[in-house]
Amino acid sequence: KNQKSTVEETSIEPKAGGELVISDATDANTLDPHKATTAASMRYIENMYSTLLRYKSGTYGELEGDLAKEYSISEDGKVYTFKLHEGVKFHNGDPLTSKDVKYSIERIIANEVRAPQFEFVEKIETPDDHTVVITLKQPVAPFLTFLAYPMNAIVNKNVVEQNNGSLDKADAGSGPFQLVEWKKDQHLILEKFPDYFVKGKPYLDKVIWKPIADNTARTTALRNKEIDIMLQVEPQDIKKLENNNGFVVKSVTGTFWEYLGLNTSKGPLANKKVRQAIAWAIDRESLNKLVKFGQAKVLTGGPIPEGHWAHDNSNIYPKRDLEKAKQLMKEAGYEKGFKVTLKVSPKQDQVNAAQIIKQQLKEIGIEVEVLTQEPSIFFDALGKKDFEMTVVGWVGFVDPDEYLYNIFHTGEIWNQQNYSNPKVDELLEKGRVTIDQEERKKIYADAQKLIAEDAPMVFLYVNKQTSAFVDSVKDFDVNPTVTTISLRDTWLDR
Amino acid sequence: MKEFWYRFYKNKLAFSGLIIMVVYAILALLAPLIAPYGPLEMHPDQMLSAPNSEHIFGTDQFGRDIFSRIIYGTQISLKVGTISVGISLILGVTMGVVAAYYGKWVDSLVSRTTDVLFSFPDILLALALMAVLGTSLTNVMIAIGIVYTPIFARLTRGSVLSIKNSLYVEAARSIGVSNLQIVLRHILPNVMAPIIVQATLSFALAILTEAALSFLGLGVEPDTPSWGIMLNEGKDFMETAWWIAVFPGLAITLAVLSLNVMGDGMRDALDPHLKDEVM
Amino acid sequence: MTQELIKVENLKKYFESSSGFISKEKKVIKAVDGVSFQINKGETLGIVGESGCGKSTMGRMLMRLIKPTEGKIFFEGIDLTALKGKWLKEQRKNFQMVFQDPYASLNPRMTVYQIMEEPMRTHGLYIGKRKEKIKELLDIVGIPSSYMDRYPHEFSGGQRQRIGIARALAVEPKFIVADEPVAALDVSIQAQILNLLVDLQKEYGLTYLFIAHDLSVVQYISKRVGVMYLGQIVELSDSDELYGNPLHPYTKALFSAIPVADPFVKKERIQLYGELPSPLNPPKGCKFHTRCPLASKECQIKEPELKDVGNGHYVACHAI
Amino acid sequence: MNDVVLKVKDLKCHFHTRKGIVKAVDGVNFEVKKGEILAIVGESGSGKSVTSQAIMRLIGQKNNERIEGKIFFRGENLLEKSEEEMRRLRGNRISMIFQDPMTSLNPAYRVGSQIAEVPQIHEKKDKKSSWSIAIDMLHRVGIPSSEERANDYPHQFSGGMRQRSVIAMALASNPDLLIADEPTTALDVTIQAQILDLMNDLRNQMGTAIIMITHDLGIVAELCDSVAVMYAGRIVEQAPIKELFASPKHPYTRGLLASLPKPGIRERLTPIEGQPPNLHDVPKGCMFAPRCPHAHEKCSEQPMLNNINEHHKVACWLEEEM
Amino acid sequence: MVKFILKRIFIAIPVLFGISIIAFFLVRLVPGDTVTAMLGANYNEEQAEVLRSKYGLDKPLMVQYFIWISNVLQGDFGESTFTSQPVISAIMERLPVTIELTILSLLFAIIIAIPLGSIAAIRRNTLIDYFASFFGLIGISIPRFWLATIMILLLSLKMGRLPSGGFVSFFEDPIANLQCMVMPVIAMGTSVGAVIMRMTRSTMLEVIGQEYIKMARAKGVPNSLLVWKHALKNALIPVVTVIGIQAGYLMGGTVVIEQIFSLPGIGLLALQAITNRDYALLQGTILFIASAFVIINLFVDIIYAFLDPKIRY
Ligand SMILES: Nc1ncnc2c1ncn2[C@@H]1O[C@H](COP(=O)(O)OP(=O)(O)OP(=O)(O)O)[C@@H](O)[C@H]1O
Ligand SMILES: Nc1ncnc2c1ncn2[C@@H]1O[C@H](COP(=O)(O)OP(=O)(O)OP(=O)(O)O)[C@@H](O)[C@H]1O
Ligand SMILES: [Mg+2]
Ligand SMILES: [Mg+2]
Ligand code: NI
Repeated sequence: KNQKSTVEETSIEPKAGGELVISDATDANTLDPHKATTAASMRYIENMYSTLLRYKSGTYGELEGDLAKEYSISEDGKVYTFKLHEGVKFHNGDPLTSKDVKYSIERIIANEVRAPQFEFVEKIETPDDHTVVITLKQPVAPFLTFLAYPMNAIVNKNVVEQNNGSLDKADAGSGPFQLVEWKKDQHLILEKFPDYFVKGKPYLDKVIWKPIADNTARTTALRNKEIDIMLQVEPQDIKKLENNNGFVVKSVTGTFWEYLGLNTSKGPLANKKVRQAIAWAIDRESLNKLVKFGQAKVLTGGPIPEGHWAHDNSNIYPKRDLEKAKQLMKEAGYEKGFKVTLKVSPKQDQVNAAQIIKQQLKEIGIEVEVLTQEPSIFFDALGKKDFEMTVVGWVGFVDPDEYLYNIFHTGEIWNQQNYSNPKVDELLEKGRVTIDQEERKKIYADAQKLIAEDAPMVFLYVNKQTSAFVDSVKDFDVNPTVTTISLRDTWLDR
Repeated sequence: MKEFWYRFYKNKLAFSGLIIMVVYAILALLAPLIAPYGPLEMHPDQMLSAPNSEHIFGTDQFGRDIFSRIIYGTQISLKVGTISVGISLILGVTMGVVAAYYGKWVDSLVSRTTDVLFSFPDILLALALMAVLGTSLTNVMIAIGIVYTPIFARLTRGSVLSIKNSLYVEAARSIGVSNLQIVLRHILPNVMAPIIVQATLSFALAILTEAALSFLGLGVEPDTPSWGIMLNEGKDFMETAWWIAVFPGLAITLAVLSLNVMGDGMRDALDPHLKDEVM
Repeated sequence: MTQELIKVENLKKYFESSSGFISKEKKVIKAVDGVSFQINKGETLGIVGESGCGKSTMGRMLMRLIKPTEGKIFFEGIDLTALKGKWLKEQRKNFQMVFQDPYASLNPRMTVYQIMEEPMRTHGLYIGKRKEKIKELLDIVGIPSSYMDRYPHEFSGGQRQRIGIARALAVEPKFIVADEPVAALDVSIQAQILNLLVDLQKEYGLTYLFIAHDLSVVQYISKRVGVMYLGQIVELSDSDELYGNPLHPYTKALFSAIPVADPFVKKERIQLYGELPSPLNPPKGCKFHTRCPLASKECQIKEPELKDVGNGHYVACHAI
Repeated sequence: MNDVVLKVKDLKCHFHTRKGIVKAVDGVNFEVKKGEILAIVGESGSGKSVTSQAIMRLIGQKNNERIEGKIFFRGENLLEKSEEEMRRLRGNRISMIFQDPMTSLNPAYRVGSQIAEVPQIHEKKDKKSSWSIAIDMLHRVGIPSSEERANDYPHQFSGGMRQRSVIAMALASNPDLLIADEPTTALDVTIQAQILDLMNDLRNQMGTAIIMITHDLGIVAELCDSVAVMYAGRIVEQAPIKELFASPKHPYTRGLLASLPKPGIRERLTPIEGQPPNLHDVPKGCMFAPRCPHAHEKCSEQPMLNNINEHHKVACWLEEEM
Repeated sequence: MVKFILKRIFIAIPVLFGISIIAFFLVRLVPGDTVTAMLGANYNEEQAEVLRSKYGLDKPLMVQYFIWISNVLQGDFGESTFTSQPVISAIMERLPVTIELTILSLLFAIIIAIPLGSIAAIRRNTLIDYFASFFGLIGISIPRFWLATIMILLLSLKMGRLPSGGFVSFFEDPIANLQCMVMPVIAMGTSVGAVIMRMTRSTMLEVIGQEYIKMARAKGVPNSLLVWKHALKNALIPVVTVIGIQAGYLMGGTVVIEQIFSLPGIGLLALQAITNRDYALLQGTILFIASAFVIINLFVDIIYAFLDPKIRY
């Protein structure tokens, strides 16, 4: 079915016009690209703003120019030169120039939220209105990826100033759609920006975003055709929607992977053998089946999923092996098992996984007590490393560095498991400054192997990224990175 | 008292409510004997199977037997009901008696405090308390207990105020009976009727509140077979696997219903106006 | 010869109604406003008056159920108003009350035995032989002692009133305040209770303060009778003297208003106009002047004193 | 002037309760003439109120209430009338006053409008003229400054004023028959006297027939023309007032009169011993027999209410034998 | 009357004060603080300190409370730490939705409950009485969120008549507005209606047993007038109190219902504020909801006074 609709999409000429209603589970907190942290905010922002580069539709991790017509990188990987498209206009009619690019990057750094991505920027120069030269202190391998990140958007300085520095509810963008109205928790209305610099795009006249939190309500809304696109389809609803005529359900392996985190600081879990025993004792297939209805992709090695260039296909834990697990427990001196607590936030899938893990670990003598905690308390506890086990997830996004560095490098803030392996540290540091992709691929493959063997986390699976839509929606790309910028190319066959 | 039981017994609806609650209590006590499976026992190969001879209420997402979980859930719900109502009963009745009996500023203080607590909608207050206390069965019971305290305080205060000036209390005072004795022997036994009725109703509310808290993810530990949690888990399967939500839903509704008819029946049985009427 | 048991001096009770929450003006109900009398041992003093004139309030003050605002109550020479706590409890044995409403004055959740035992337990009396004593008391008031384990609602009004009397007798009091004890009863039962009270008085030398609004009952049972109006005693005298020769215009009107159960007697009725004034703001001067057929200027200004007109007949009226 | 307004024949009112049938009224006969005041006396629970409410057909609607017999009001049997016909009579030709003035007025409406409702309903008068009738009625029952007081709510009235308002309501349509069920029991003697005078005037001026229900023999003696003594759902004696007081025949009537304290006499009262019967299980035969000092074998049979002279009837075997 | 209202207002003041104390300290007792929640990925002590002093969170609690309450008294509820929006405007934005939902649910409940309760009382032990009792019991026994989900499946999905959720302002499109209110209103109103119905039934039963109703019947008042004029007004007096209490509960109940039906109201805001540890917003919403309850009940008392002349005069 999916194939069929893809074939159709390519064979017909796009039609302009129409109004599209799209629904996400939650609403954004802010429209300010440089402050936003949630995916919901990102989806609004990426349709309102342009970035220097962008992800290529239908790929995972490949980039193409957006505002940048072309770009070059110096030999040493420290100087980036971007040529901008000419005649680009902001929604208020102001021209977009290299000054705005410089201003935006400086604003990102000032706003702190994503400052670390630009911490090695030495200077930004604007030799003319359409040229930007960024000089780094040292090579940063994922730098282009960072620039393509939808929330590292180019904003209009004037608008920022008009709004006293806050873009929470304002539109300072130059993207395909412009803001009409945002009523929090009700709707966000975007309309076509007629002066969008890519001629002929977007096709849609209007896009309406509606947050619907309740799952039943959301699928019902789609099936009643109150909405055209539903993002983030839950695994259990996939079958249900596929069985309906007139809808397309499209899935790709995403970047959101879930794991069983093991705090390596203290107790039995500090023992590598115990952690490995746990890794062997977990039945990922069964978890996938029960929790995700078989819709997720089981992780038997490192966390970077199939389809990503940095995926490592060494099967370290190919199948559950209780014998091995028990053996390892015995070697570690915990033949009789022990008790641990497992903290989890009220996210239903993770709560479910925790319950099953509890049952699975019982078989090697580990008694797990599951504690659900209200999200902010939970994340607070994780940050303070105040947990023994946890089931939680991580959005890897695009570059392998984003996948691994912050969570596995010694001492990094998100290294909640308190994991430390000098060899891994070395590899991760190296991967950061290596520009050549082939070389990086090897580095990250090694790192993933080491990490999987050390098992500070038991990688469970990568979730699919699934959207469902009415079949008259064409050229809507379901991207692993959860972006929806393809709305720029989407059209309605009505 | 005999009269009361007789009239209660005659009220078929209320009496069947009592019977149902007794059955629930038996189920709770004998759960391990009655339930065919363990409440946590998973059968991955039988996930989401519809009611059949092996699993008469079907299974849930993990292949756990719904019937068994409901039976074990009875333990939880009755425990939540009993203990949280117990807490509010003890706190509320004490507050009410003290306020009404001592009057003056004590009364003002207690009354205003109950007014304040009363002003917070039950779910919201329970939610905030759960956030403070952290999720666990004990905390659910404490939170619900606190939330329903003001009702009992008000009710008790009102009843005590009306009885405080009754002639028989005056008679006891004229004899020289001490305040404590008056409260214990004369006032409490005579205000218990409306309080007991309220207790059955609050019991029902407590079950519902636990369910709502679990629905919002702030209830008991996640694999506890609480009716509320089961309901919440089943909510998303309402269409594909209705049995997951429907059976615990029915269990809740039936329990709440029974408690309510019991409460109503008790009220009627205690009401002297209805004494001589035909049934 | 006759010994004084109770002496009341200038007794007052003002109730403050606290409705003046914002405006600080407090409303005062002068329920009892300066009453003095004494009762001799073994005697019955009857009190009559219209509803709301303060009869019950006075009775409750004598019982020390409420604290007088002013004035003194002497019981066998002891000032009850000065007593507190243990001392008061000790004295409570000596005076008891029988209430108007036999339906409301017995705790519906206690058996007759429990009701009767409570005063004994409170005062630590008859330890070990309470049951016999209760039987004896029930016998005296004419309730079969086999009914000891029944609840009040299983008895008729007259029987309940007997239980109430038995309870009062349980501590062997010297003085009983009977607040309209027969008002809720049928005529045929009323006579039974009145007989019982009279018998008890004879047998135990009890002293009664008998409150009622049925004048013939008061006349029958009391040696002396006081007539109350708006918190004050307006006339107080030997009962036969009072009934034969009422002096106060209010007493006269009151007596003339009572229907006599004899169709052959036709009597002149003194019509009283207007309603009983509210005790919240009673009239100045003589409180009766608003309804009095004899009212003069003086009555509006000056409050009359209760003065002896001979034969122990006291009247508070300027016209006498 | 001798026309009969109300004639009650063999009236029975039974209540079916769980404990059995309560024969609250069990075969009652009497009649009231124009301008006559008939007293019905009797102890609490003897069926006085049930009788009066049966005449008004205020009971008999529920399925546990059974009314039998005949009630002729100006020749028409009320028990055969439809509810709507009955409604048009109530408050119009037959009025009733209840015992408790504190609860007989609707607390939520002005006194005046509650009285004005009567002409509004029965004579289809408009609001304004009804209101002036109400004021007039209040004035006639002796409420001072009735124009203003008509605007008051019941709780602003004293007990006596409330009872007078209830009477005003009952009289607003000049009824042929007024049933007063213990209209003064809750009132003070001085107020009671005013009310009794009011009723006496009414009878004298309008010729209204009145049934006065009471247990106060004083009221009976002072106000009424004839009297019916009820005991446990039956009339045991009926006579003109003077005759009854002069020569009571039934032992119960005698007992009643004897148990009243007499002015100036301090001798021991002679009460009727025992308690009134429990209507759930009434004794067979004469109801009064268990308390009767003269009871003998014959009393196990029910005595009939027989005339001993033209006006005096009594239901007792003793009289039968004489 | 004026005196009565003033008195009620005077009583409300300490209650509101108590509410503010509980709203404030309860929020502060909740573990995890706004700054950690805000910084999220970028948490570090220094920044946290900066933010804490920016929001005055480094001061002692009592001081914070007094600053907050004195600002509140001047109409300044502070700013949401998450959206930097003034709390008062966030609340005002959402208020219409919650108010509409509450009022419609209440109206729905009252329109069903009062006639049904009255008729059930008059026709005691008849089919309609049994039906009413059944409705009353089911209504209070069914969890709201369960009813809501079932309704979405039945009314919206299977019948396709009603939108499954979302909100359209009444001023934009009245019909669409009412359509999207139908299910939430039923979900909220049913239990409230059940409670009001039961109350109406029992007070009505009590009232029709009163002497003055008998008196009115003896006066020849027709049955319809007897019920709807003489009895109902008196029966309504206690019912009004219950309605007040229920109105308050309804505002709280919106937490669940707004979530399910994606209605942008106060309840949803409160829930988000709890998750985000958005102190100012949470304090604001809690204070607001609880005060609304107090104010509603103040109005109820005034209505009460209108119904009950004993209070009015
Ligand atoms: N606790 C109280 N608070 C305020 N006022 C009171 C209180 N008790 C009695 N009163 C008032 O005091 C006055 C006298 O009341 P009391 O009960 O003594 O009258 P009474 O003569 O016994 O009347 P009745 O014949 O009706 O029993 C009344 O106006 C009454 O309203
Ligand atoms: N609806 C009813 N159901 C059952 N029994 C009733 C009902 N109404 C009255 N009775 C009984 O009928 C008997 C007569 O009652 P009724 O009210 O006529 O007495 P009464 O003579 O008016 O007494 P009182 O002087 O106390 O008013 C009583 O025993 C009463 O309990
Ligand atoms: Mg009194
Ligand atoms: Mg009666
Ligand atoms: Ni019955």
